Amino acid sequence: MTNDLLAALVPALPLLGAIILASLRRKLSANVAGGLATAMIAGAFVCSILLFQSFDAATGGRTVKLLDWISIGSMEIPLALRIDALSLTMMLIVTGIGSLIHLYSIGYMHEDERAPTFFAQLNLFSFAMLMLVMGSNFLITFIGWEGVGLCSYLLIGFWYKTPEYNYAARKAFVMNRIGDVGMVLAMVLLFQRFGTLEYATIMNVASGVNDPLMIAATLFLFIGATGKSAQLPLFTWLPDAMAGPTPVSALIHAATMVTAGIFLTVRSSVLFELAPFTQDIILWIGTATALIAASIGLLQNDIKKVLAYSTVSQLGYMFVALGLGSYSAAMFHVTTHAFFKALLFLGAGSVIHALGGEQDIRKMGGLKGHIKITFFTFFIGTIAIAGLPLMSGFFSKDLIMAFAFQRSPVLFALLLIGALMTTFYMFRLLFLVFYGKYRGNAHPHESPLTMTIPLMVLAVLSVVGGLLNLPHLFGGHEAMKHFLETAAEGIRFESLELSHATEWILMGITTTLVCVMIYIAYGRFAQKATLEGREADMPFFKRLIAQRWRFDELYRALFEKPYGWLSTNLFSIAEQKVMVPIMNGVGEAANSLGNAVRRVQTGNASFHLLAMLGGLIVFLIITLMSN
Amino acid sequence: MSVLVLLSVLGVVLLYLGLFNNRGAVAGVGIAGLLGAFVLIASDWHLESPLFNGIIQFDTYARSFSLVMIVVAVLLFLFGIDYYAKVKENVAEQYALMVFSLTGGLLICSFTNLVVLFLSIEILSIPLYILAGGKRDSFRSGEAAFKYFLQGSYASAFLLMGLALIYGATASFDLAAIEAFSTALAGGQNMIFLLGLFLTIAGVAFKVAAVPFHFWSPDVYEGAPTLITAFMSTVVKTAAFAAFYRLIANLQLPGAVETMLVVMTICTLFLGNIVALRQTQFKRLMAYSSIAHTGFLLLAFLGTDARTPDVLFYYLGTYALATVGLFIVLTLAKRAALGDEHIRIFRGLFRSNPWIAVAALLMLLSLAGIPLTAGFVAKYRVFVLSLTNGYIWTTVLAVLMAVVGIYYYILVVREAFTAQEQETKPIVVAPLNWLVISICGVAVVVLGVMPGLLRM
Amino acid sequence: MLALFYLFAAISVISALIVVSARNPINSVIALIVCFLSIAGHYILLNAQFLAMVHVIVYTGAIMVLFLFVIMLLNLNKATEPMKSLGMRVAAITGGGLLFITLAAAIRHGVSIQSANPFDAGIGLVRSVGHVLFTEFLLPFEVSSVLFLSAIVGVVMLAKKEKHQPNASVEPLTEAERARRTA
Amino acid sequence: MEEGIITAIRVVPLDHYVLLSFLLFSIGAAGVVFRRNTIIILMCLELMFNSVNLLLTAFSAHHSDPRAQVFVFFIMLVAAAEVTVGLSILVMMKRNVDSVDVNQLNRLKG
Amino acid sequence: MIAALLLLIPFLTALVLVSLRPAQARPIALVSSLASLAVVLYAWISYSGGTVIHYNLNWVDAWGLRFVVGYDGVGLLMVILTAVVFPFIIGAGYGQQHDRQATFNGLLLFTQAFLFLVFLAQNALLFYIGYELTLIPVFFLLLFWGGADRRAITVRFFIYTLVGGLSLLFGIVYLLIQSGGNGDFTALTNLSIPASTQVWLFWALFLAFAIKLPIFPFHSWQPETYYMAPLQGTMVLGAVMLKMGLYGVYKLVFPIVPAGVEHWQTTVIVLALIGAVYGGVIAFRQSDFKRLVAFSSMSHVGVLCAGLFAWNAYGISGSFYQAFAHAILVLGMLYIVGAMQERTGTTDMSAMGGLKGHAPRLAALFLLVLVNAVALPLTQSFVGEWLMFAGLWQVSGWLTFFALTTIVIGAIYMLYGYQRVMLGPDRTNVTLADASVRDHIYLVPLIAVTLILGVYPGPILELLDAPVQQLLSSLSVN
Repeated sequence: MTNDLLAALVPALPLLGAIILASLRRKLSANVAGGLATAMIAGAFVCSILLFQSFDAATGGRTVKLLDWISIGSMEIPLALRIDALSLTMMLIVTGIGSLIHLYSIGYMHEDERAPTFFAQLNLFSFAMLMLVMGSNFLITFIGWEGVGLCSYLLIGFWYKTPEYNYAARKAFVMNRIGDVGMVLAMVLLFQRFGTLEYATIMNVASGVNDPLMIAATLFLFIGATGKSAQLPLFTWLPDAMAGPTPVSALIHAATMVTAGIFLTVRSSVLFELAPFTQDIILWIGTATALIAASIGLLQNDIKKVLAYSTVSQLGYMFVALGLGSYSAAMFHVTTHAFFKALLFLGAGSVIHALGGEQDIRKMGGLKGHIKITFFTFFIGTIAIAGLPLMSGFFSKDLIMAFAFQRSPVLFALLLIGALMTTFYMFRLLFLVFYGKYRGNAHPHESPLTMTIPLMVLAVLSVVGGLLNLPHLFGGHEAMKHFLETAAEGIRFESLELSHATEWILMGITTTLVCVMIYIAYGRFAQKATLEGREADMPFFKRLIAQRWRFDELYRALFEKPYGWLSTNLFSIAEQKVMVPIMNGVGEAANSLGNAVRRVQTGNASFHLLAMLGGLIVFLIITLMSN
Repeated sequence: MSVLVLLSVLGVVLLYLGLFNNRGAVAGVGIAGLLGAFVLIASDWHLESPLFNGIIQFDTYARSFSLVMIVVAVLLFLFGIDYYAKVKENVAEQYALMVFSLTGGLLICSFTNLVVLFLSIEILSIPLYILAGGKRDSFRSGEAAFKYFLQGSYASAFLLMGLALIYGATASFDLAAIEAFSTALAGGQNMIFLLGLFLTIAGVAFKVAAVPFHFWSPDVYEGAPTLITAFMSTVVKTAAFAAFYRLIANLQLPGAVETMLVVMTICTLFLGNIVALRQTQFKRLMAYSSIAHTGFLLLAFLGTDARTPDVLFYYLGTYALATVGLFIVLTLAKRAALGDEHIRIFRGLFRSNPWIAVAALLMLLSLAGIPLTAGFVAKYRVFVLSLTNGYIWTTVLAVLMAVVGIYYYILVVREAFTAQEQETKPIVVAPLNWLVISICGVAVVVLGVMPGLLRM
Repeated sequence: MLALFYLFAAISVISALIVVSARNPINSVIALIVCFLSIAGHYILLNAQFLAMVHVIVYTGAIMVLFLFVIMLLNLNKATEPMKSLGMRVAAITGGGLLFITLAAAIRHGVSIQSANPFDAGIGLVRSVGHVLFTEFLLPFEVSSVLFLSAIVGVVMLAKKEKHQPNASVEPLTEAERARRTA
Repeated sequence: MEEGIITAIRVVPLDHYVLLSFLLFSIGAAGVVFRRNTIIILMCLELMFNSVNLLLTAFSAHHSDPRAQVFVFFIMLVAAAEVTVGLSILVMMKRNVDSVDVNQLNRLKG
Repeated sequence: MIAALLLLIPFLTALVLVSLRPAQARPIALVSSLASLAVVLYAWISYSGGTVIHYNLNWVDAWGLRFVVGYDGVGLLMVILTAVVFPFIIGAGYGQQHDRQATFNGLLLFTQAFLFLVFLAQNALLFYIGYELTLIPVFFLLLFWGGADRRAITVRFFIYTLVGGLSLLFGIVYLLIQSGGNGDFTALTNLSIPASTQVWLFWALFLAFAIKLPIFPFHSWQPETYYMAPLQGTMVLGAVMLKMGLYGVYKLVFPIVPAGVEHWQTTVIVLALIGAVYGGVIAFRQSDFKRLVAFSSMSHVGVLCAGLFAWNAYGISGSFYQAFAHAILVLGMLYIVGAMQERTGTTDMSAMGGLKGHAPRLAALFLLVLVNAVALPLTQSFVGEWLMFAGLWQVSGWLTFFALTTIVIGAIYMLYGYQRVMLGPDRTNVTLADASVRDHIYLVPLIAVTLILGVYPGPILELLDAPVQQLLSSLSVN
């Protein structure tokens, strides 16, 4: 019972915080609001830890039913939470990293007059995200799914006075919605097939099913996932989403929300296992996303944009893992990525804070002396994501690559290229920001403690995160994998069957090449920054990459402009020139008919008599004819 | 038949009163006489047997229609007090002629002999030819009178030819004998009889203004003095329909004649409604609307059904009430607008005379057939009849035309309920007129809510 | 006897055509009188002597005189009438012709009507007609007085000389008329 | 004489009267439309009435039924009444527009 | 007693208002509507399932017109909807400048009375009478207080609606003849009409509702009318009038011409969805706030109708649930339109923008209304939409897909609209009052209803479940 209460408290606390903050947003100061919000999410974190401690993995998980929600006829969809290994993992990530980012935001946002609103929305986001991960059925997950979408919209457009930000916010929401179409389709399909949406029931029933419908269902789910997790072709919103305050980017667009797609896939892993076709699709889309996003990251000049493309790319890796059926590897990468990417974003935020809002890395440089903590933690984040040995990213990424190798060396090679590009652009970023000479004209200053403490905590986590799922190779026993397996009865997570030697060799190759990349980057950017010239001067291919493969332009030409055109013309032509005239036309036709018939009434008495006579004769003739 | 005597005498008395030029007394005596007639009819309620060697039969059917006509005539006479207030001459004559015409109306709905049919049609009509020209100095009035007379006589000639042929075929003027003949004939052919029926129906159809024998109606309605127009579209129409139905009710109509009736119905429905769309002169609009209503009434004729007389009775009664009220409103508005008859004269009526406007609204809605007014019930019952008799497509057309009908009525409503640009003085409404309008307005709603009140 | 019928028939048809076609109303009147007289002849042939008599008195004696009277009163005895448009005239003739053709076509197989009563030579006599008139048709006979009364009232009302000057232009013109005037 | 008339009724077929009557009726009906002079129009109407009278009389003789003749009698009454009314309307018209041309009556239309 | 109260309270109050024209018309009307609401809530509490018949009187028996009033679950829901909506509609008048308040509120209450009649009627003719009567007061609302070009648009609206109305009458008359003059729904339901007849009879009956809703090719009257109508008139039209269409389909079409429904089901769904997409796409670029709401309503209604014609338990219940949500949504959206109009003097969005800085509370309230519009989970709309999609899926996956595109389209135009009204650079040259106490009193309950019923839809779903199951089971028996 207490555990049920705890489980309910986890989403309830941030919700409560959101409500309180929203209603008192006028009266609270930024710091108080921040403190309250942080306390709420931290409370949720504590509850999660308590739940985690009392959780017995052997029981597999349980459902906490809060109340009946949609219950009509044979449809029973309760408002219920599910506590199992998977949701606990995600809860810990969301509340844990969430708490840190809330804390960080106190410092970051303290000058903004709408800070209380910001914290309310952040808390609301936490609530939605927790619903997403804790839902005991698809529909509850969907509550969170849409909820995080809304909060993402609000937070991206937090500075609402800039039209571009509003555009970015709308773009994010709409693209997510496109994914949601898939998600809803999947849900109605599954409901129709299984008569329920409870994860537990579906997973139990589904494991034996062999049904082509599952391919459709999983494809639809994956469409939902591409929207939320910014995969091809729906990834362009994520870089734009950097319009929001940096903590938002860290929490929503790096650590938590964007991993919802991965979470959903892992949640429905049983279904995906039934649909190898879908898995292949996921695999290749993941690979393509990872490479394309990484390539774009090479030439970006906005500190947050680089990180954003990096996020997209890393999400691609996670999907590759999902496509390979190694769900634990994906979750592991989700976790480590949450650590280091949150760290990087917060670090970037700290840099931006230090420079008074400057985001262009061409105007930075040489900051390592000014903001030491930031530099140090950022450095750790960078090597973590680059996958230098023993960092958290090293373990998680190599696990995925090993699985890839197991499938096909080509795939491994592709992923390796992606990893190298990651290394390159991250170190390019690091060097351009912190090394060399300062190219801007602000006065950099270190951030306050509320901001640096989260940085430090995350840095530690980025280093030791690998321990969570330490592979056998390093004497671990893949704790996370075994833990997660309890959440999905019926299937076994795919395990790595490569020999240790192969693993060592792969690691060696990777590490070596990464180091080479770091060297190249160092050479080009650390000593004397060779900045790219104007885009116009670049060779074609490079320019294409610098212009983000022109995806935005493509979508604008393909969808946005035609849609606007359609909207304008449906109204001005279809509606106003066709539909309304048809309606009026009927009336006018009747009127002109009336006008025509009216002519018969000439007013000439003789004619009237003649007409009467004529009418009579016509009647007579008809009669005679018919006789 | 004391009623006929009473009415004839009443007419003469009115003529005498006219000599003394006492207008108030004329109307008063007229109304008193009509009420007397009402009482006489009501007291003779159980008189069903044929009278005068079986050439008329004052049965329930005839009595019901007679009562409606008398009631409407009373309302019109009440209206007449104000209407004729400023007229210098011939007032008594006009009252008397209306009474004479009414006498014809009473006869016509009780005929059982074709001679009586013809005579009473003429008695009904001839006073109207004169009354239509009642405004002697008005060109339009004269034109209306002449056109009415000319076309009426023409139609009479056809009617006569028809009656003669029917007689030729059946050797009798007696309706019962003719009905027996038609039943015996059933299916067989008799061209003389067929032609006779044909021409007779054409002649009667002229009276009810069915297309293509409707040409007189818009012109006469427009040209005639408003009171007379009201009289024509209510009393005369009621009488003509009563006669029409009495004529064909028990006849075994040959297929060709039925076809003729259907075609006539369709044409009437169509033309009346469609042309009314383009009318902006209110009286003319009412004329076409009257043609349109003829179409709906004819629809009830198609096929024989025991309910038809009752439906006709209800329809005509409620139609008459609404029409009388509207013509009074028209007269008042027209007076305020210095003789204009365009529907825009109603503009601002709601602002200046809210109750009159609401009453007019109720009557217009009734004519349009909006629920809870009598007009709806009437139309509804007609549709039930025609669908019961299997005339689905004709009914579909009627339904469509009902929509068209609503359109032109609602245009008038719109005028009445749109505020005028500049403030207008309220239209002067004499108490009696107010009373009649109120009676009509309330009656169409009461009869719509409790349709059981008006039945044969 | 048949010859007599054809004679009367010819006279009536020809005079009827003259009525319709004569330019001068007086000629029409005269032709109509001839026509009526021939019809009276038919009545005699049909053994309806009373009717023939009444016919001559009423129509030729009263109605036609009234026509003549009005023609003289209104000074219409000149052939001033403009002809109608050609279309209208053609239409009128066609209409009349078609009416006749259809009516005649309807009885092209002859009228086969059984005589309702055994032949009685006396039906056209005043006695038998009067008997029917005052028994069976008493009501119409009485009621026709109402008809006459209204006709009388009407004539007095309409044809009486005005006490004051007519003022026909009080009525406002309709819009169509106004348009025509201005055009 | 009486004999002759009786033979006439026997000899002249009913068809002939019917056709003659139709012919006169049609001429009248056409004439009403044909002419513009109202007074002649009135005469044509009379012609139509008379054709009906003729028909009725023929039927009366055929059926040996005096009632039709009574009807003819009534028709004459009505015709007389109508003519007087018609002529007085005509007089009024002449006074108003100084013409007896039907085409002058064209204000009311549409 | 309940039925009598429901019919009489608004009707008599309206009569008093119209004839006596008291100065305090609005408070009186408000009290009257609240009294109706209280009665309805009592009815709801005391409702225990089944069809409750309150009166069963002969009116004109011979013609099948009988005064049978009562409700089943669905009817009760519609009654509740009407009762809930009207206090808001009347309340929205505060702040609107109208002359002749008494007449205005009287007409509103007349509408309410007639709407109650429609939803309570258990006799086809009685239903029809109510159905047509509702038009009359609305006609005058539009004619007296409408915007530009109101004379033409009002008449067009009136006639267009009546085309459907008379077609409905035709259908009802036809049915009555089949049933031997018994117009009660119970009797009509038991008719067995040949399938070939049902195929055309379906349109005779459905045309009225198709126009009232309106679905795609019959919608042309709607945008202009919504735009032109006075705010409260649009509320009446959008929040309750069109629900008569849904209810009519449920009551008159589904049980009586099932074979016809089967025959036309796909056609209707496709038309409805075309309308949904069409309206939604057009709404995107509308520069006028009120037109945007009009087209958005058209889009929502398209989905509603499609859900209804899914013709299964989820579809029908979802549609009715969504009907409720839509009513609340329309009220909210239109109130905000009114609030903006009151502040900026126009409904043109190009004159707005950047207002959030001046009116953050109003912006927040708008946003809360908006989440219902885009059917975010835990709002009322989501429950309805989910059920409808679940129902539609049983008919066809493709149709479900098209229906789902509206959630994207909806997001596009709603957020763009929100942006154009509220967001963007501050308008420095205008001063704007933030949401007043009145705005809060109005909008907060609406939002609360939305959220409460979004989280806890049970009570309403309970109402819908039994009658819908009964309808479907009776169909499967036949």
